[in-house]
Amino acid sequence: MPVTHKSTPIFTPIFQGCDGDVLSVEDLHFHYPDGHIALQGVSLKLCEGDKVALVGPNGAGKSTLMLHLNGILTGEGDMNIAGLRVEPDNLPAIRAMVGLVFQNPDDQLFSPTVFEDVAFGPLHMGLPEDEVRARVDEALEMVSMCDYRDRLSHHLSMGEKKRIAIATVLSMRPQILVLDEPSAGLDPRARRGLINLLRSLPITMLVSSHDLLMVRELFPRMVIMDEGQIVADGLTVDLMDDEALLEAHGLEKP
Amino acid sequence: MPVTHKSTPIFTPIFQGCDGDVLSVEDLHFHYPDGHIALQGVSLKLCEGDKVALVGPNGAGKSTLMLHLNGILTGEGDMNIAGLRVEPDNLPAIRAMVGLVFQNPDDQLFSPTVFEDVAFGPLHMGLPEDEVRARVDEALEMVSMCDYRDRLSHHLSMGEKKRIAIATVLSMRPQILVLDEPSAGLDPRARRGLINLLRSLPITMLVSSHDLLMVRELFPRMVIMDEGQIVADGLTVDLMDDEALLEAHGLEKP
Amino acid sequence: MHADAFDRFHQAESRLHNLDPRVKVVVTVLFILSNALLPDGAWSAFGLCWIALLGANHLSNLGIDFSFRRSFIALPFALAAVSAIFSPLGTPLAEWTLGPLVLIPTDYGLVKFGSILLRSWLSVQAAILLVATTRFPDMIHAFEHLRVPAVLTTIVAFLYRYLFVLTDEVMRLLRARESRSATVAGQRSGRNVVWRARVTGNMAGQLFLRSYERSDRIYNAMLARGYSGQMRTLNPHVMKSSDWSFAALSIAIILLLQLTGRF
Amino acid sequence: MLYSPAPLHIPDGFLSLVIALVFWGITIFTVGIAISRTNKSLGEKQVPLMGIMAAFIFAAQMLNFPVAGGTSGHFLGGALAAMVLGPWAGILVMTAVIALQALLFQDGGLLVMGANIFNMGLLTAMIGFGLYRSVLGRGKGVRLTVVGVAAWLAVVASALLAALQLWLSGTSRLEIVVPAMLGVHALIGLGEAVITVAALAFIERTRPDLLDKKAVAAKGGRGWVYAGVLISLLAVLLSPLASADPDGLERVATDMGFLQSGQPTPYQILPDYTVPFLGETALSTVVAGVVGALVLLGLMIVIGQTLRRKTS
Ligand SMILES: Nc1ncnc2c1ncn2[C@@H]1O[C@H](COP(=O)(O)OP(=O)(O)OP(=O)(O)O)[C@@H](O)[C@H]1O
Ligand SMILES: Nc1ncnc2c1ncn2[C@@H]1O[C@H](COP(=O)(O)OP(=O)(O)OP(=O)(O)O)[C@@H](O)[C@H]1O
Ligand SMILES: [Mg+2]
Ligand SMILES: [Mg+2]
Repeated sequence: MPVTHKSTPIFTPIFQGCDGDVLSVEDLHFHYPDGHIALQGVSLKLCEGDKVALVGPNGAGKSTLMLHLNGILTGEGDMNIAGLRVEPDNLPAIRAMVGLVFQNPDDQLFSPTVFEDVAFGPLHMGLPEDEVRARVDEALEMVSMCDYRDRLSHHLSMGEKKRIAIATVLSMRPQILVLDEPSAGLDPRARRGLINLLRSLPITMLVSSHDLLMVRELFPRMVIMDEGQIVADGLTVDLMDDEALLEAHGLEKP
Repeated sequence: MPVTHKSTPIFTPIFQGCDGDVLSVEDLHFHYPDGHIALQGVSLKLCEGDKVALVGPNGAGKSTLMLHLNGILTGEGDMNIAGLRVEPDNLPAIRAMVGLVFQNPDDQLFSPTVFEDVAFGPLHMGLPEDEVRARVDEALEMVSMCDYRDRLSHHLSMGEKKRIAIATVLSMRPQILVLDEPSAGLDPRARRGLINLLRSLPITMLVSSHDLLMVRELFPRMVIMDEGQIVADGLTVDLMDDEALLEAHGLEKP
Repeated sequence: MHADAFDRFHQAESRLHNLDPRVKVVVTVLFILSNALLPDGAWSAFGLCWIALLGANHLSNLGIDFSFRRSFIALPFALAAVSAIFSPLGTPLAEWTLGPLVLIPTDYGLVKFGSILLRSWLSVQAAILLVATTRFPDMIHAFEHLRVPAVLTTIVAFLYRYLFVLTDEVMRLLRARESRSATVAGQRSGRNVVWRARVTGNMAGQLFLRSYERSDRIYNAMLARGYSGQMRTLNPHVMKSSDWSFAALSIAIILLLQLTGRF
Repeated sequence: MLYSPAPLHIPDGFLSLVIALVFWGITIFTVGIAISRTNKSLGEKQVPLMGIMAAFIFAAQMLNFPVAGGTSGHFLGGALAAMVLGPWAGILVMTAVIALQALLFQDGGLLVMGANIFNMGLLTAMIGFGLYRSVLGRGKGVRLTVVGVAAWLAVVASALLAALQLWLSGTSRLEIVVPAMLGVHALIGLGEAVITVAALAFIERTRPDLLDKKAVAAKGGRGWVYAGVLISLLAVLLSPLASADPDGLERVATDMGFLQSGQPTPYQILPDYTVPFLGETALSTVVAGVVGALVLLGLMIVIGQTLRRKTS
């Protein structure tokens, strides 16, 4: 049964099965330097193995929330990742646990070759070379792109770039994968491949998307954001049926 | 009844209602300077008032074909726009007739203000100042963005940018509107607005898209491209039913 | 980054906002030139300059201390002028020994230093006011009217437009790098400086290629709308009589300032 | 905000009028040539290409990398722009960037913009492209080393020239400003060097067509090599002279008439109560400035001629 909020900033999570052992955000507020209020009291809990979709209209604050999850932005409120408070001292450790993949894979891939890009995280963590190589191979294996190890990222297709972008964070062995609109700009074939990939990854996941068809197919739980607040959090099947709710937040039943 | 081709480069148009009085492309071949063959024998006819969707997987050659329609790229083959052959002497006239809107509105909107951008086309057609101003107002009216005349382009949202991008070619009073993936990157609300806009424009249209839901809703006729060839051309309702065909070309029934 | 962070224009309804941008540009440049022409130690003239600026601030409806509050941008550069205090000319005022250096501040040097700072501070304020009351595209039009080669003004117009697009890209690149800059317990992280600089170089190369390819697409978009090598623009500005009188008044004031400074 | 370039942008008020005007003169002249040259070589495509490239340089200046103790290295980009776009386009691109920085951010003054463009656009183009052009077709190791050295030198030479301008304007004491500017920029230059090398290597790997020997040679003739090497040598010779023996440089400048020491108003062109441009000291300073400008103009014309012969 979905819980919907109109404007009460305090949110009662409905998934009480766990107490947010992987991620818990408590009453998070944030405004951008120019004064724009992007988050006003967001609370969210994720449990081990959860696969959660984050949906909402443009400007709802989805990307802003995601940037908080590994401390790139810091608002007011309480955040814990796998028991670690998100605060400056813990950031390097937290960044190893939260794998953040940006919407545009071009932002994620800044090295000339695929190998160098996937190796960036492990290298920066100071791992020894053998370990780095092993991690790169493992990550590329997971996204089925082993053959692309020495290719130039610049020349890959959009779908390939997305996969590599995911590999660049998998190589850090994150606890949680946070993906910002992974299916944007993909053609149906590449999109299908991505869906299969996400299904196969055995990892906690928070994914923002405008692609409600993918959400319905892949994510049992769905969180709706609008105007910097979480307005609904529940089972995807339930929320998708509530056309009035979807309509009210700029969404359309697929 | 859709006609599908496997690898015969010669294509028999099924829409015999007209003989391509607005646009006709005959056996068009093109390869990029690096040798990559992008078009291999494309034939297409458009009639006055046609609204046609161009679909196909990434790399099929949709954008390449569109760039030919107003002579930015020039391959081998015969092309006529409203009776004018596409050749260097006719280019200025043809560019006034074919309004090409690129996928990324940031590429299309290159002037600092909305007014300057919408005025760019008419100005380069050499129209007098009053006429230019009248055209700008008319075009902005058509996309319902009159209030945005003096705004700075970089302050617009994605959906607003798309509308202005369409206005930049409407101000040239084109005979045909050619849009490359207009709905990419829009949230559902903005996408809905775009669909309504496209429906309201009384003009011949060729639109490439990965958004088959929009195609089904808006375009009676659909052309499928793959690997530089047109592999099917027919009524959208018919082609959408042919799951095997869609599947074979990286598409998915919506 | 949000585009607004770069926009220095402040929306308001005022005499100064409505003035023809040409007048604003010319008067600002003349004001800065006049500052440079004022002799060292012309304190009363500098004071009057500031009063003139306050008047302009008042006309802008942005608050009388608007340009003052924002005027400390050039301050760090003042360090470069500190050494002027120890000019070899003039009467020594003291003598400080600092290691191998013997520093002798002189009265001439102090006057020089003070004048440099004041000139710079006044000039910066004038520029701030210009930018705050003139939208950048209008400023570009002003330069077009003032016969700056069209190629240059168009390049600057493109630069202004894509500034926002590309700085956004850079911000996202930096964020992506930051979010993967992790450590694990017990490991020295971040490798060495050269590696980090090289990664940054890769980012620059990446950005270059994307920009280069974007310029191709923009060129295509221009071609599609009839561009044939000649940029055409409509110049929306017409000088009104109020613009002329403002210009005349300002030039008179600037001449007056010069006279005060010299006699 | 991230936008915080190295302190090379001189604000208004810090340069004397003569220096400011002399450098405006040289800059206008050179930019004029650059406009006609790029117009010919790039044709109608030059406007969008250079506009975007200017935006690229501006954005790339926001790229930073952690060095140590909370400080970070930055990128100026003049040398890289000249290497990949060619010297003339590089100059135009840097001109647009500097103009925008002055007009929008008050970063650098309007009256001194000529000097700023000269320091950060012209000088970096000469050194960057000149040295790069001299090793075209050599092995990768040699090439990239020279690219790094050129990028470092470009930054250091800009700083040196800015210091000299400040000194000639009477704003700073030579023995203080030169070591200070050189010290800071010798460090900044290291970051610049590594970034430029990496960026160039990146471009070479991904789009070799943009940087192959023919493409680069077409952008500027061998004249640039001479100019680049000459300026580099000058910078290398002048830096130690200026920092270790400032009195020596001062003497040279006095002998050449740049400075009139011992007189009460040595650095002003408009001494109190004299008619502009007729005072004795003013006249000599102006003459010195004009002579310097003529020498540089001559150099530029020679370069231009060489270029024209090469390309035709
Ligand atoms: N750097 C910034 N400075 C100021 N405001 C910003 C900035 N970035 C985003 N915003 C604003 O914050 C709000 C939330 O933006 P955010 O990007 O989080 O939305 P979103 O839900 O991810 O939207 P989308 O679906 O378009 O990606 C928006 O109103 C946006 O305009
Ligand atoms: N400038 C270029 N140089 C070389 N090859 C190119 C160039 N532009 C496109 N191609 C290639 O030509 C083919 C057709 O590209 P095109 O952009 O027309 O595809 P598309 O159907 O528009 O795909 P998408 O759905 O991704 O936009 C692709 O294989 C692409 O890699
Ligand atoms: Mg987002
Ligand atoms: Mg395309």
